[in-house]
Amino acid sequence: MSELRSLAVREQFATADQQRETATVGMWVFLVTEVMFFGGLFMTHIVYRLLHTAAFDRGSADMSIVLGSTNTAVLISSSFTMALAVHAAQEGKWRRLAGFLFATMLIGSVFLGIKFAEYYQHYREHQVPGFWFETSDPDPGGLQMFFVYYFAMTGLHALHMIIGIGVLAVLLFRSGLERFTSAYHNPVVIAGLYWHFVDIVWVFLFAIFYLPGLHL
Amino acid sequence: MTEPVVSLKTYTGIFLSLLCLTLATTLLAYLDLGVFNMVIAITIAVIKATLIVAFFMHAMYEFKLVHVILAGGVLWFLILVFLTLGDYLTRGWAK
Amino acid sequence: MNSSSWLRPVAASSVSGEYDAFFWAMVLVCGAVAIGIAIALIYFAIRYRRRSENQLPPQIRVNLAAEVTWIALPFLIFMGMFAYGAKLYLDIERPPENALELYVTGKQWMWKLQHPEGAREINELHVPVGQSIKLNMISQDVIHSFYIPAFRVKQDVLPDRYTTLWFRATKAGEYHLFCAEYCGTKHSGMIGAVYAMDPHEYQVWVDRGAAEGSLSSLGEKMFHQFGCANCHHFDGHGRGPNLQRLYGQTVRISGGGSVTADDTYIRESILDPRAKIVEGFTDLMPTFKGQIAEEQIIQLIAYIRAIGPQPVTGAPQPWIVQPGTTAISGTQPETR
Amino acid sequence: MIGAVEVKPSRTYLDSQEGILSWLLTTDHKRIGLLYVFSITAFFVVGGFFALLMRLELLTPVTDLVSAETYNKLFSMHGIIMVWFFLIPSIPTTLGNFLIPMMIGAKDVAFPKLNLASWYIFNLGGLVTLYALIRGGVDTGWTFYTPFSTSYSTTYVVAAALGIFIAGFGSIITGLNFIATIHKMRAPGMTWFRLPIFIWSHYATSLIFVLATPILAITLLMVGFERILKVGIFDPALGGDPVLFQHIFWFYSHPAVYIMILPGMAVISEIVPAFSRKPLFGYKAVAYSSLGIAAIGFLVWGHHMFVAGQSLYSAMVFSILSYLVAVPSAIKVFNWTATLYKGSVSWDTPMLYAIGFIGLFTIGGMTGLFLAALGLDVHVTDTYFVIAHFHYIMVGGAVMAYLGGVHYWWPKISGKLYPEGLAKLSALIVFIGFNLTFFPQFILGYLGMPRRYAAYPDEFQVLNVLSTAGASILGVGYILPLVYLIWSWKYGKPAGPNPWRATGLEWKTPSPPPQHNFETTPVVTYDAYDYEAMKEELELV
Repeated sequence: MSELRSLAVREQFATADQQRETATVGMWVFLVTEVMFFGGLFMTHIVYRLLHTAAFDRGSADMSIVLGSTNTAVLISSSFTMALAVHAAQEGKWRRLAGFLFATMLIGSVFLGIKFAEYYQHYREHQVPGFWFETSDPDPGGLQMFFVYYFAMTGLHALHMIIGIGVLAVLLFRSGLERFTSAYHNPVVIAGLYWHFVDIVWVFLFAIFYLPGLHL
Repeated sequence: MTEPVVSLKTYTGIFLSLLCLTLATTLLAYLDLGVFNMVIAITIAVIKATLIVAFFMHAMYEFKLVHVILAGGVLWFLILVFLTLGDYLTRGWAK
Repeated sequence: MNSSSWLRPVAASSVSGEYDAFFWAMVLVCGAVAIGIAIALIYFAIRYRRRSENQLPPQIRVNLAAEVTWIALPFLIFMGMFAYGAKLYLDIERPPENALELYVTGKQWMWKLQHPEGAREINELHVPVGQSIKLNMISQDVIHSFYIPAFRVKQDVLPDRYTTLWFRATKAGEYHLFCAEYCGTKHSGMIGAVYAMDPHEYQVWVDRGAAEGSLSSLGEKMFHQFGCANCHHFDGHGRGPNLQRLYGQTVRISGGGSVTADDTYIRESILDPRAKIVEGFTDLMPTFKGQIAEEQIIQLIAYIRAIGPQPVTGAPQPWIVQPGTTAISGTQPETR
Repeated sequence: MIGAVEVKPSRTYLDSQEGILSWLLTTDHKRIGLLYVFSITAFFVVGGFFALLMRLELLTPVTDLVSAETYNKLFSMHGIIMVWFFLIPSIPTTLGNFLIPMMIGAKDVAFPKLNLASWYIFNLGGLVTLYALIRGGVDTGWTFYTPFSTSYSTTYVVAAALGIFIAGFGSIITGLNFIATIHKMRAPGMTWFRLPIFIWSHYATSLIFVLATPILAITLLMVGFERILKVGIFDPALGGDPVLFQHIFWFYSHPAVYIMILPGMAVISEIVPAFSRKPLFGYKAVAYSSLGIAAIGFLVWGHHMFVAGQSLYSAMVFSILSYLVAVPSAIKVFNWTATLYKGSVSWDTPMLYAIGFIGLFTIGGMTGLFLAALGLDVHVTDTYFVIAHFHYIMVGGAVMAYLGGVHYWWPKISGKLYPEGLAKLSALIVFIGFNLTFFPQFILGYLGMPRRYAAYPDEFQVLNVLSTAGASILGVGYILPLVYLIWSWKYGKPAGPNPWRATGLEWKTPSPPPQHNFETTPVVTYDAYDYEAMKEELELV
C-alpha cells in the first residue's frame, strides 16, 4: 500500500508533471525566502563594513585563508556529488543514488568539521563576541561587529548544512528501501536544490569574510 | 514540461570550473588592488553562483516561471541593499 | 499657556504659516475627492438599486478614457503634492547661517538644555522671538524625539550622533515641548515648555543664568580638568594635534581618507579616540567613555569651537586639507 | 431566491469525517480555514480587550486607571497581537484558505500538509507571545525600536520576538502555498485573466509574505541575539547603528501593511460585482494594480523615517515613491465606484460593509498622502494623526472587509443564512462607532498629541472622550456578529448553493461544499463576473 502510494500522484494533482512542476515552484519560492533571510544579514553587514572598513579588514586578516579555500573546495565537491546523486535518481539506479547521497553527507560533515575547528581556534583566541571577546584593536566595536557577523552568518550557514545532512539521511534511508525510481524521485531533486543553495551562500561568505585583509 | 536531465559530462565540467574559480579568487586576493579586491571577489562569487544555479540546479533547463522567481529573489535583495545604502552614502551631502 | 483653537494648533514659528496653508490645502483637495467618491457611491447605490430580483443590468466592462483619466490625473496631483512637500521639508530642515546654536541632551526621561552663554535648564527652553535657533541634539540613552507642535518641528534625537533642528519663533508665549519617540516608562512625562521671549527679556534671562560662565569657558575648564591640555598643546609640539583652528576643517586621518572636524567627529574622538587618528599621530589617547557626560562633551566641543576658525596666520597645519579638495563629513563612513 | 430548494450533498466537508482528531489532523483547506478562524478570533478578542483598556485610561489626562508602565505594555501587546496574530493572518488564512482552491477549481492547495503545519506553527508562535504576556508583558511598542528594545527595556522582549519569529514561518508557508497553488493548480480554461480579483490580490499578498517575512525573521533574530549577548549589533556604544534597525524593520513592516489591506481589497473586489450584478469595472487595471501595490510597496519604507535622522536625499526618494504607490490604490477605489454605475445594486449586508470600506479606505489613503508629503510629515508623524490614519486602513479597511467577506461567504462556509436585519444593524453600528473612535484622532494629531502617551495635557481631553465613547460603540458592533453568526450556524435557514446569484466557481458547488470541492473538475469557458454568459444558469433577465 505505502509502496504504491509513494509512487502515486497525490490526490490534489492531475498529472505527475503537474506535481513535479508544483514542487519545483514551491522549492524555488522557498529558496527566495532564504535569499531574503540571508539577505538581511548581508545588507546590514555591508552597512557595517562601510562604517568600520578598516576594522573589518583587520578581522578578515585573522581568518585562515587556507582553511577557508579548502572548505570552499570541499563544499563544491559535495555539491558535485549531490548533482551526481540527482542524476542517479533520474536514471533509477538506487545503489548509485545511495552511494552519492552518502558521499554528499560525508563531505558535508568534513566541511562542518573544518568549520568547527576554526570556531575552536577563534574561541582560543578570545574572538567570540558575547562569550569571550578581548581585543586591543583601535576600533574594538568594529572588530567585534566583524566577528558578530562572521559567527552569525557562518553559524546560520552551518545550521542549514546540518539540516541538509538530516534531509539527506532521510533520503538515504528511503533510497535503501528502493522508494525512488526513474519515474518518481522528486524529493531527491528538491533536496538537491536546497543543498546547492547552501553551497552558494558559502561562496559569498567566503568572498566577504576570508578574501579581504590578506595584505594589511 | 518533463524533468530536465543534465549530462554527467556537463556536471564534471562545471565542477572543475568551480574549483578553478576558487583557486583563482584565492590567488587574486593576495594581490593588493585596493577597492578592486572586493570587486573581483564578488564578481567571481557571482560567476560561481550562476554556474551552480544554471547547471547543478538545472535552472537553465527549467520552465520560465523558475527564471522569473529567481530573478525576483535577486532583484529584491538588491532593492534592500541599494535603497538602504542610499541613506548611508548620502548622509554627508546635506549641508 | 496659549491654547489652540478646536481645529488648529497654535502657530508660532516662521514655518507654521506655510505649514498650515499646505495642510489645509491638502484637506481641501483630499476632502473634495473623498466627498466626491462618497456622493458617487451613495448616489449610484440609490439610483441603481435593484428593482427586481431577476434584473440583469447592462454589462459595462471598461472605459479606457476613464481609466487613463483616473490614473494620470491623480498621478499629476500626487507629483504636485510631493514637490510642495519637499519644498516645505527643505524649509523646515535646513537651518539659516546666522542661527543661535543651543545644545540639547535627551535622557530617560528629561530634556537638558544648554545655552552658549552658560544658562542651563531642564525641560524648559527659553528662546528670543525673531531669532533663528539651531538645536544640536544628542541622546544619552535611547532614541527620543524633540517636538514643538506650535513650531511644527520635530526631530529624532539619536544616541550615536548629533542631529539638528531649527526654528524661529514669531510670537511670544509658552508652548508645549514633547518627546515624540517612544522612549520607555515615563515617555509621556518627558514633556516641558518652550518660552518664546522678547529679545531684551531673553538677554536679561540668559545673563542671569550665566553665573557659572559661558559654555566655552566651562569647556575650557573641562579641557584642563580632564587633562586634555597635557597633550593637545597650542604650540604644535604636543603629543596630540593642536586643537586651535581645527573646528570645521577637514582633517587627514592615518590610514588614508579624511574627515570633517564637526561635532560628531570631535565627540567620537573623545569617546573612541583610536577610531580615526589624525595623520602623523599615534594612538596614545585613552578613551573617556563612561567618564564624561554628554553635557560635558558639549562644553568641550563649544570650547574647541571657540578656539576654532579664526583668520589663518602662519603656516597651516599639515594635516588639514585645504579648501577645494574633496572630503567627507564626520558622519560619513571612513574610506581606505 | 435561486437555489432555495435544498439539495443536500451526501457528505460535506463538515461531516465527511467525524471527531476532534479529524479536525486537528485535517489537510482539507476548508477545515484549516475554519481552524484559523478560531485562532484569529481568539487573538482579536485579546487584542481588542487591550484596546478597550487603553481607551478607558485615556478618558482622563492623568494616569489613574493604569500606571504608565502598564499602559505602555497595553499598547505594545495590542499592537503585537493585532498586527501579527490578527491582521496579517486574518483574511488570507481564513477566507483565502477556504476560497482560493475553490475559486480556481482545484481540489486543494498545492501543499495541504504544509498548510496544516502553518496553523500549528502560527499557534505555537501565538502561545509563546502569550507566554511573554502572562509573564509580565512587553513594553517596546510593536515596532521594537532599538536601542530601547535591546538594551533598556526590562520586559519580556525576547519571548515576544520569538513568538513573532515563529509565527512568521506560518506566514511564509501560507504565501508559498498560495503562489504554487495559483500558478499550478488552476482548472482547465482558468486563464490568468479569468481569475477573480480575489485571486490576483491574494497572489500579490503572497508575494509580500514570501519576500518580506524572512526579513522580519532575521531582524527579530538580531534583536534577540543583541539582547541576550550584548554584542553591539544596534548599540551605538559598540559601533552599532540604531537607525539601521529602522531600515530593516520597515523593509518588512511597510509591505506588511499591504499584506493587511490587499486581502481586504480582494474581498471588496468580489462583493462589489456580486451585489451590482456587473463585471468589475476595469478588471485588468484592478488586477495589475494589486501587483503594482505589492511591488512598489517594497520601495517606500523610508517614509517612516523622515525625522529619524535619515539623509535628506534618501527621504526625497522615499517620498516620491510613496506617492507612486498611492496611484494603484486610487485606481481600485475609482473602479469599485464605477462598478456600481448602472448596476443592479442590492443593499445586502456584505455590500454595506463594502461601501463602508471604500469610504473609510479612501479617507485612510488620503491621509496617507499627508504623511508621504515630507514637510507635512514632520509635524504629524508620531502623533495621533498617524494612529488615526492607519486605523482607517486597518480597522476601517481590513477589518470591515473581513466582516463583509465573512458575511458574503457565510452561506458557503456554514450552509446557513445569517439574520439579515441584525447584520445590517451591526454593520451600521460598526461604521458609526469606528468613525467616532478614530476621526477625533486626526484632529488630536494635528493639534500635536504624540502617540504612546499614557498621560496628556488637559486640552486634549474632549476629543479623547469622544474617541473612547466611539470605541465602546465599536465594541458592541463587533460582539453582535460573533453572537448571531454562531447562532445561525445551528439555527439559520439553509442557504442553498448560490444565495447571492454570484458568478464565482465557489458558488457552483453545494453549500457547504463536499470534501474535494467539486464532484467533477470544472472547465472554465468565460471570464470572471460574466453575468451575460451565466444568464440562463442564474435565471436573470
